This record gives sequence, C-alpha cells and structure tokens, in this order.
Amino acid sequence: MSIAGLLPQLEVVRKDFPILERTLAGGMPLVYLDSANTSQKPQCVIDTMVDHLERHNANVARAMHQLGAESSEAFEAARDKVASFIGAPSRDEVIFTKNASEALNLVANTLAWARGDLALGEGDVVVTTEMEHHSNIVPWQLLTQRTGATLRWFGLTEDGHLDLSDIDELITERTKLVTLTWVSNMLGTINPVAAITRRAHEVGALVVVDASQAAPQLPIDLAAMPVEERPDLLAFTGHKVVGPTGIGVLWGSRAVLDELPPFLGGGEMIATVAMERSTYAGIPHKFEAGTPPIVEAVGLGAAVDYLSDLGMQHVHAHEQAITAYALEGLATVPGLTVLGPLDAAQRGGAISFEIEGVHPHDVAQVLDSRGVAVRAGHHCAKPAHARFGVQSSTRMSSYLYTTPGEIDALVEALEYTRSYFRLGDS
Amino acid sequence: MSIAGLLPQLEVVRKDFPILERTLAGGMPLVYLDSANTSQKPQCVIDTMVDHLERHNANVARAMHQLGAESSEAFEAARDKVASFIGAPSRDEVIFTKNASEALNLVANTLAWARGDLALGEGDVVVTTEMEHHSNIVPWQLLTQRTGATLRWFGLTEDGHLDLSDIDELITERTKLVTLTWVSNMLGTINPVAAITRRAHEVGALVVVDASQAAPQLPIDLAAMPVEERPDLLAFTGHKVVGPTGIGVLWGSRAVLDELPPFLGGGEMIATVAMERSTYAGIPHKFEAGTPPIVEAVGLGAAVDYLSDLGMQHVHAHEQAITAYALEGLATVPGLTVLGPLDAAQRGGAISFEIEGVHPHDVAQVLDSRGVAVRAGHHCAKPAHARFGVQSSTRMSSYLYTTPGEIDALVEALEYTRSYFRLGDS
Amino acid sequence: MTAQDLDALYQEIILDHYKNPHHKGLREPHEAEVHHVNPTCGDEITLRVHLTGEPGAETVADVSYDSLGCSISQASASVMTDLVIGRPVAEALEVHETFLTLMQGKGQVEPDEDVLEDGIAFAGVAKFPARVKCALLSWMAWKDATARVMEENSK
Amino acid sequence: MTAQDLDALYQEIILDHYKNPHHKGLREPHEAEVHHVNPTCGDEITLRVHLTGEPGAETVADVSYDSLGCSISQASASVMTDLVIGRPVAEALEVHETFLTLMQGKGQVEPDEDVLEDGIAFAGVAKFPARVKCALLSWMAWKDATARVMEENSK
Ligand SMILES: Cc1ncc(COP(=O)(O)O)c(C=O)c1O
Ligand SMILES: Cc1ncc(COP(=O)(O)O)c(C=O)c1O
Repeated sequence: MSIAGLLPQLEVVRKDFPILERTLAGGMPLVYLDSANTSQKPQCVIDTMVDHLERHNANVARAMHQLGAESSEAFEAARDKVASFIGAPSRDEVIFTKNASEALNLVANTLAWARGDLALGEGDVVVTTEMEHHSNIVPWQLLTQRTGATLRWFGLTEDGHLDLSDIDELITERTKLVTLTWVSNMLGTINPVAAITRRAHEVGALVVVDASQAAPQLPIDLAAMPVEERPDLLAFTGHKVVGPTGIGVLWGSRAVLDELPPFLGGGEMIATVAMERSTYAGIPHKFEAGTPPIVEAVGLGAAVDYLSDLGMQHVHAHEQAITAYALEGLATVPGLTVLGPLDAAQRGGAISFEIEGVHPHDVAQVLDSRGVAVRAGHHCAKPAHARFGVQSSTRMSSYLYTTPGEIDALVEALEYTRSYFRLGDS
Repeated sequence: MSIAGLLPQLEVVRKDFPILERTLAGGMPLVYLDSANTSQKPQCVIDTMVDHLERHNANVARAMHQLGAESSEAFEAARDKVASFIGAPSRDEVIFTKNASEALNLVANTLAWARGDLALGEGDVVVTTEMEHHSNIVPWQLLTQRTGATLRWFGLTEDGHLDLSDIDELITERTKLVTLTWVSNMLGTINPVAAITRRAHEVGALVVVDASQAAPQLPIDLAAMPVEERPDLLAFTGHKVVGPTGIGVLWGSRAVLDELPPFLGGGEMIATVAMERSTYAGIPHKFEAGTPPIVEAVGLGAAVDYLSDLGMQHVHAHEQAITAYALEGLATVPGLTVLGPLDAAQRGGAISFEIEGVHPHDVAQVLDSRGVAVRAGHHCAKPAHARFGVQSSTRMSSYLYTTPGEIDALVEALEYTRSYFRLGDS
Repeated sequence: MTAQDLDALYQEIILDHYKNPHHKGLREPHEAEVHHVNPTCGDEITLRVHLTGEPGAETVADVSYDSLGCSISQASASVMTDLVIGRPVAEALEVHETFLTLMQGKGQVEPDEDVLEDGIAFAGVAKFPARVKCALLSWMAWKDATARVMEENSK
Repeated sequence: MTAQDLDALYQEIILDHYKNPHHKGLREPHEAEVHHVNPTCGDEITLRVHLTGEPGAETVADVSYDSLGCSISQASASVMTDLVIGRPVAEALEVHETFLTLMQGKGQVEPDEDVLEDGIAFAGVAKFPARVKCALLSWMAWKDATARVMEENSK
C-alpha cells in the first residue's frame, strides 16, 4: 500500500496517538474517520498538559510566585507558538477563546456594539456563504437582526464550489463584512480566500475567515500574504489541530482589534476599574476576560509544535493522498454519490456522501459495528445540505494518522452496509 | 498541631495532590497559599482527563459511533455531577461555560438583547456591591451603559461587611437585577445571600450570585432553599474547585433561562438553521454554542465528585479551622492589618492584609524566596481596595490541603520580611 | 457494538415497517399539525392528529404524517400509528409511557408484547443512546399534537 | 527563587532609593503630564516633564512625579530621574534603550555602569519577569510624556 504523498513512517506517527490502539465492542480495532469533527491527541500533548497540572499549575498574569511565573511563561509561550503556526504578523494579535465558535461570535458580538467606522446599520450588508458551518452563520444572523443590516449569501455551484458569478452584486460599497470558510467541513471545498479578500478590501469591507478546517490541513502564513489578500480576522479551534477541547484562536489585525469594543468584561481585560468607569487593557488581554483556558493553551502549544515538527506541507500532502485514495474507493460503491468536488487537489479531507436507499444514520450504525467511526447528519451545515436537496449525509474525514488500509476498511464496511440493507441486488 | 475541624487524615489527602510535593528554587518546599486564585488538582482529576483523552476522545452530541457515545455520556454525566454538587433543581439548568467570567457575561450580555419582561432601559436599576470581583462589575457596567439603565452599589462597612443600611433606596420597584458575590475573594466576607434575594424578589428583581469563592468552600443546595431566597442565576468556575481551567458553570432557573435570548450562535445551540432564520435548542444546549469544553467538563465532574467524597461540610470546617488559626497567627505580626472580618466564622479562607512599610509586591517576593506562594495586588477587586484606601494588598488563601504548619511557615516568612526590610526596630 | 447488537437493533420487524410504513402521508381531517426535528441529525416529521369524542374522553381517530429520517425513526412512526389509532387517548398515552420506559431503560427493561405489539422490536434500540431519540421523534410529535387538541377542546 | 536571588533583586542601592526617592513630588513648569498604571498589580505613577531648547534638540529640564508602588517601581523612578534630568532628550532616550535591554535580557545582559549609574542595581530584576514591569513603569511614563511634548513642539 505505497501511495505517493503519505507521511513517511506513518506507523510510527500512529504510535503517537494512544487511542488508535483501542479496540471496540466485539474486539474490532478502531478505524477513526471522524477527524473533521474532532482530531485525536498525540501523547506529547497529553503529557504536556499532565506536566502542567502536576508541576506548574497556577493562575497566570496575576501571580508573582514561582509557580505563577512558570504558568504564565508556559501560557504566553503557547501564544508565541500559535502565532508562529499561522505566521501571525504579531503575537499580540493572537487571542485565546474557548473554541472557533466563540472566536467568530466575538467578532459578530463586538461589531454589534461598535461605533464609528465599524458600526453596522440599515442598508449595510454582511456577506456569508451557503457552505458555512452553523457557527459561521448564526452569529451573523444575530448581528444583522440586531443592527438592521442585511445578510446576503454566496451560493454554490452544482459541483460544490462557491458560485462567484454574482460577486459584483454581493460585494459592493454597502458591504461592510465578508465572511467565509477556508475549507468546507461538509463539501471539502477549498475556497479562494485570497481573491475574495482582495475584492472585499477594494470596497473597504472586513474579511473574516473561518479556518477551522483549514488550520488542521493547510500551511498558513498570514505574514507572507500580500496585505490586500490577508483576511482581517481568522478563527480556528484547538481540538481539530490535535489539541484539547476548551481552546480556540482568534487572530485579528491589530488595527481592527484595537478598534473593536470589548467583548466579555472582567479580570485581566481591564486597565483600571472604578465605580464610575473602567478602562481596558490592550490586545490580546482586552479580549480575554477571566482566567483563560491555561492548561488548554499549553496543550495547544504542544499540538501546533507537533504539527510543525511533522511539517504542515507534509500533513497537507498526506491528506491529499488519502483523500484521493478515498475518492477512488468510494467511487466503487454502487449507489454512492459524493457531495462536493471530486478532485482531491481542490479539497480538504472531509468527504460527505449519500448511499441510495440507506439513511446516513443507518450507514453510520452499520459502519460502527465494524469499528469504523464516521459522522452522519447535517454536520452543522444545514443550508449546504438544503442546497443539494439532501437532509443529511454520511461523512468520512481523515487526518495525518489515517492509513490507506483504513480507507479499505471503510469501503468494505460500506459494501457490507449495502448487503445488510439488502441493496446488493439493486 | 491538632486543631478541631481539620480534615481527618490531612496528610493522606495531601498525597492526592502531586504538586504539593514540588520543591522550588533553593530546595524550598512549596507552601501554596494562593488557592483563591486557583486551586491545585488531585491526581484523580488529572487521571480522569488523561483517560478521556487517551481512550474516549470524540466530539459530543453529534457523533453516533462508540467513541462518540462514550464521550457524550461522560460529558452529560459531568453535568449530572455538577447539578448534584449544587443541588440544582434540574440538571438541564446547568450550563457549561469557559469560566465564571463568561457565565456572568452570558447573563449581562443576553439581558442587553432581552425584550419584554427582562428588557432593561432608562430608569431601570442594576445593583451590585463594592466588594465584587471585576468579573462581576465590568459586565454590569457594559450592560447599563448599553441599555441606559443605572448601576448602583451596596457600600461596605469598616469591618468589611455589606452596608445594608440603604437597602430600601437600592432595592426598589425600579430595580431589575441585584448581583452579589456569595463570598468575597478579597475580604473573605460571607454575604447574606438569602436575605438579599428575598428582598430583591419582593420587588420582582432577578438575583445573580457569583459563587466563584463560595462553591469551593460552602455546601450549596439550591433545591433546598426556599424559592423566595433562591437566586435566579449562579456562577462559579472549575479551576477553583480542584477542576481544570477552561470550564465554568452557570446555573439558572429554567424560567429565566428559557426567557433569555441566545448568547453565542453556532453548532449545538440550534434547532434548525435556514438562510431566512434559525430556531434554537432548549436549555442547556441553547447556551452552549460550538464544541463544548469536553475533557474539561469531564475533569470538573471528577473534581466535584472528589469534593463530595470528602464532604463539603468537612471542607468548610477545615477552611474555617485553618482560617481561624491563620487570623491568630497574622495577629502576632507587628504592623500587620487584616482587611475584612476578623471572625473566622463569618468569612471564607481568603485573607488580605497590609504590612506597614512594605509594599505587597515586596512582601510576596520575599515570601516566594521562602517557598510561600501568596498573591499581591488588587486581586481584581479595585473598588474594594479603593474603599479601604489601599492600592493593593497581600492575600493568603488556604484550601482543603492547607496545614497549620503551612500557616506557621507563612507567619515566620512575614517576620523575615519585616526584618529584611529592616522594620524589626519599628 | 457487535454484529449481534446490530441485529438486535435492526430487527426484521423494523426493516419491514421501514420499507412499508403504515399510515404514512398527510390526511384530512385533523385538528392539529406539528413539525418536530431532531437537531442533532436533522430528521424531521410533520404529523397531524384527528381526535373524536367528548372533551376529556377523546379517541384517536387518525394520525397521519410525513417524515424524513433513518430506519429507526421511520419504523417507529409506523408502529406508533398502529398502536394509537382507534384507541382512547388516555389508553394511547399509557402505551406511550410504556414505550418511553422501554426506550429509557438502557436495554434493562423487558418489553411487554401485549401492550407494545410490534413496538417490542425497539428493545434493541434502548442500548444505543444516540438512536433512542430517533425512536422517540414521532411519539413526541404525536404527544405534542394530541395535547394541543385536548387543550383546545377543554376551553 | 533563592535567598541569593532575593539579595540580587533588593540591592542596597534599590532600598536606599526606595527609602529616599530623588525628585519626587509634582512640580511646575511642565509641558505634559501622564498617568500610567500596571494593570496586574495596580501600581501607578503620575509624571510630568519639562523640556527646554529648540524643537528637535530639546533637553530634559525637569521630571517630577507622584507614585504609588513597590520598592522596585519607586526606586526605578528615582534612578530614572537622576539619569535623564539635565540630559539632551536624544541622549536620555539612549539611556532608556540601554535600560530596556538590560531589563529584557532575562539576567543575561551585563549592565554598563558608565551609562546606567545606579541603574545597574536593577540587573537582578531582569530575572523576575513579573517585576520587570515594575522597573519599567516610570520609564514608560517618561517616554510617553516626552514624546507628547516633542510632537507638540514639532507642530
Ligand atoms: C469572586 C470571584 N468572581 C469571579 C471570578 C472569576 O473567575 P474566572 O477568572 O475563573 O472567570 C473570581 C476568580 O478569579 C472570583 O474570585
Ligand atoms: C468549518 C467549521 N467552522 C466552525 C466550527 C466550529 O468549531 P467549534 O465547534 O470548535 O467551535 C467547525 C467544527 O465544528 C467547523 O468545521
């Protein structure tokens, strides 16, 4: 099973992930193909968290004792690591949130209270796309409902790309903000972020990119992007980049972050508090009220180090090789239709599909009985499902630890599903 | 060193906390007296998190495979544990947030968008107190600034209690919300939550209690409180109850939570999402957008189990015994003044003090050189410091693992500090 | 889950109801129509009830529905209509309670065939927390719609 | 931190400046006044500068201040005024740079007594990240106030 592009020493890499050795009911080995939902964690991330909890635990910023200094140093070092992982122009532009959803809501929520340049009102337009995750839809619905602005949508082409044919009607002088996902969690599509950003910047609109599926798979270097093509804000989530839950990242350009009003109020985000009024700290602390997710940030730091050590270009190549192999395999299953681009080079590693005559729930259930873990449902992308006239789908999603053998196991299990539901003769 | 009220087998309990065996620079053993800032974690909490990450990691709610079922079950079991820890009338009233600050902001932030009964406007009054943590001040400043309502304050008496003499002017028909801390993180004061809640409910005001310092120390049984005296909402934070960072709790009565508009929008908090509009899930999910802090909730579940196994009444008795012993010890240090009540029975385990002639930073630094970890600064309670005419203070805070010997070490180190700064002859 | 569990979940009866659902399609007359979704997976059902008889002593004259969903949710709707149509509401609600107890029993409750008829086939579902919601979707919709009519009737 | 580290932090010179701060108290004339706080601990300083001379070639004629804070922040303000008062602004800014390099050197930078005079006593502070901010508070305030006057002058 030698396919070009796979991570060298894949079996050794797999040993880093303790959960991959688990067996499930009936002694089935785990075939984990739900990484777009959440990724598994390498031992080094777990060990780093344990070491922090067992030896260095203390609150940050506020504590002047040795444990406090150690904890603060580990926490701020994690910020440096994340900044370098995405090539952030400045490490102070990296804000820790609890997940990608909070990062996106932070932007939408503070914009609702923004005054001046950034303020939104009647007649202003916010543009999103039909392939967004609910976490990049609902915040903008709430924002536009609350400010009287209008929410507009990029549609999708039949083969799962953004339909850019009406870009000139969508991105106009009235457009204050354009938001889009870099990589779709349902269709797998990789979107032309640079081109759309350039276009949005021409009309002075802010660009918010949901990088929740991109950060795990694509090398990102913000500083290297021409400033016209660089998004103003970018969000991703720790648990999809082999880090823990409870931590997400919002990167934003200093200029925009400085202009936004505060989000949550409380400890750490203030300069002074008086009964009459309070003043706020500079970034990043202005947006980090209360005790931050300390051990989670430390774990995320270890996670992005792990990815960087593997090399994001190699992770990406691996993902593409596995995706291509999976697309080939899925094509052999009768009655199976893939939603989204069929060319691995144009997509990320999440592949959603339908099988005629079996509901995705039932597919997932039968797969699970063979140890194959996939996701069934709308994958928090109802509008995209509606666009393709389906109510739900089955999704397999690979990651750096996925082997061609696991794809074979999936394909076999799909065949078995068809026979289980007596579709063999169709 | 046998003092009535200490936890039985304190030395055995201490063995549960790996960090307590650490030595610091110069071979000094750690004397951790900064637990009001963050508590240390017992091995069982760390092990539970590791087991989850190594064997059961998957996203919750969305995943139908075996790992997903295990992870969801562990996550929802944690909600049950937390509900029983505070005696919540219903487990669905327990909402996981990232910390206490987010929980308090959730309430303030959604109230800003509430319509109908809960809506705030000009002429309406929100009442807080001068002893609050910044995390229970700034959200209400933002809310009142944004809605045009007025923020008013309970003052403090000279001995660190709430000054209730003007309660009739503060709690009136115009009062829509009263918020207060159950136990002060600076003065240690335990506030009469039941009496104030009863009074606020008489005028139809909501009551929000910050239980960040109460939950670690006092047995809480919401269901057992007469409904007139039961707060409507209550917040606390995981990392102060021997749980991890990255997780907090908002409890709220179903009636109020149902009426509040959504907070953050995204995955998990929806019923359906369509381009035209979305509808929202019921509680608790309505307020839990995105992937929740899963392993953190699981860790918090193990933490509250640990506390319940010890028995919160015993933890409380231990805290009171140590606090009484500490107050005695501190009274022997010349030039030392304690801020807040001097009777251990009326207070929690945080004791802030001043030493004439030495700045708190310098006190903390000298203490640290002896391995004694305390906090110096304003402890996120600037208005309370301003009330007592001090800019900052030194705070020692004990917890269930604190020994009388550690208090002795503190007192000795304070004597040493005085001599170091040549105050011996004063 | 093992192959045996799988077979326990997908009983012949369930697959039969799935392939040939009873009482499917929306019909007149009806006094209430509701739309329920399972937020996790998106399964949905539109369901109508038609009750006859005196307020307080109604009978389930008809239940009709249109639904999208997995085999479990589809079969469950079919079995549900078999069980409630023609029954006094009070009795149908008792059957609902019995079914609910079975579903929430984590596989520990012995199903009573006299009460649940084909519904006993769902005993295997109770072991799969993620699927319990599928089996209950149509029942919840039916209960909701029925409650609405009864409330209206009692005014 | 050990007892030796403690002594390295609290040099005799620092404790002397702390007990007897130089140039303390707010004075006239001044062209700018600023107020800086350390958000973590609450230490604060109100600081005034008085510059004389041609725009672009000003001299620090006076720096006066009122402050609340720990020994390190108080002593640092006192030493800072000694170092900058009477110096051309450009030269004073260079001293500031040298001090900053020392503070950010994590204890690895050898202090230059010719430039920093009593300021070399702060070498021990550089090992304590939490205290570096204390030592820099007054310098930041001075730099800020000076920049304001210069900007005003250059208009
Ligand atoms: C009384 C009180 N309220 C609120 C908080 C905020 O908790 P967190 O920082 O975990 O949000 C704290 C702790 O810092 C506290 O002591
Ligand atoms: C494209 C996309 N955006 C946003 C999210 C939300 O991430 P989280 O649930 O961690 O907030 C996800 C993952 O669920 C996603 O795939």
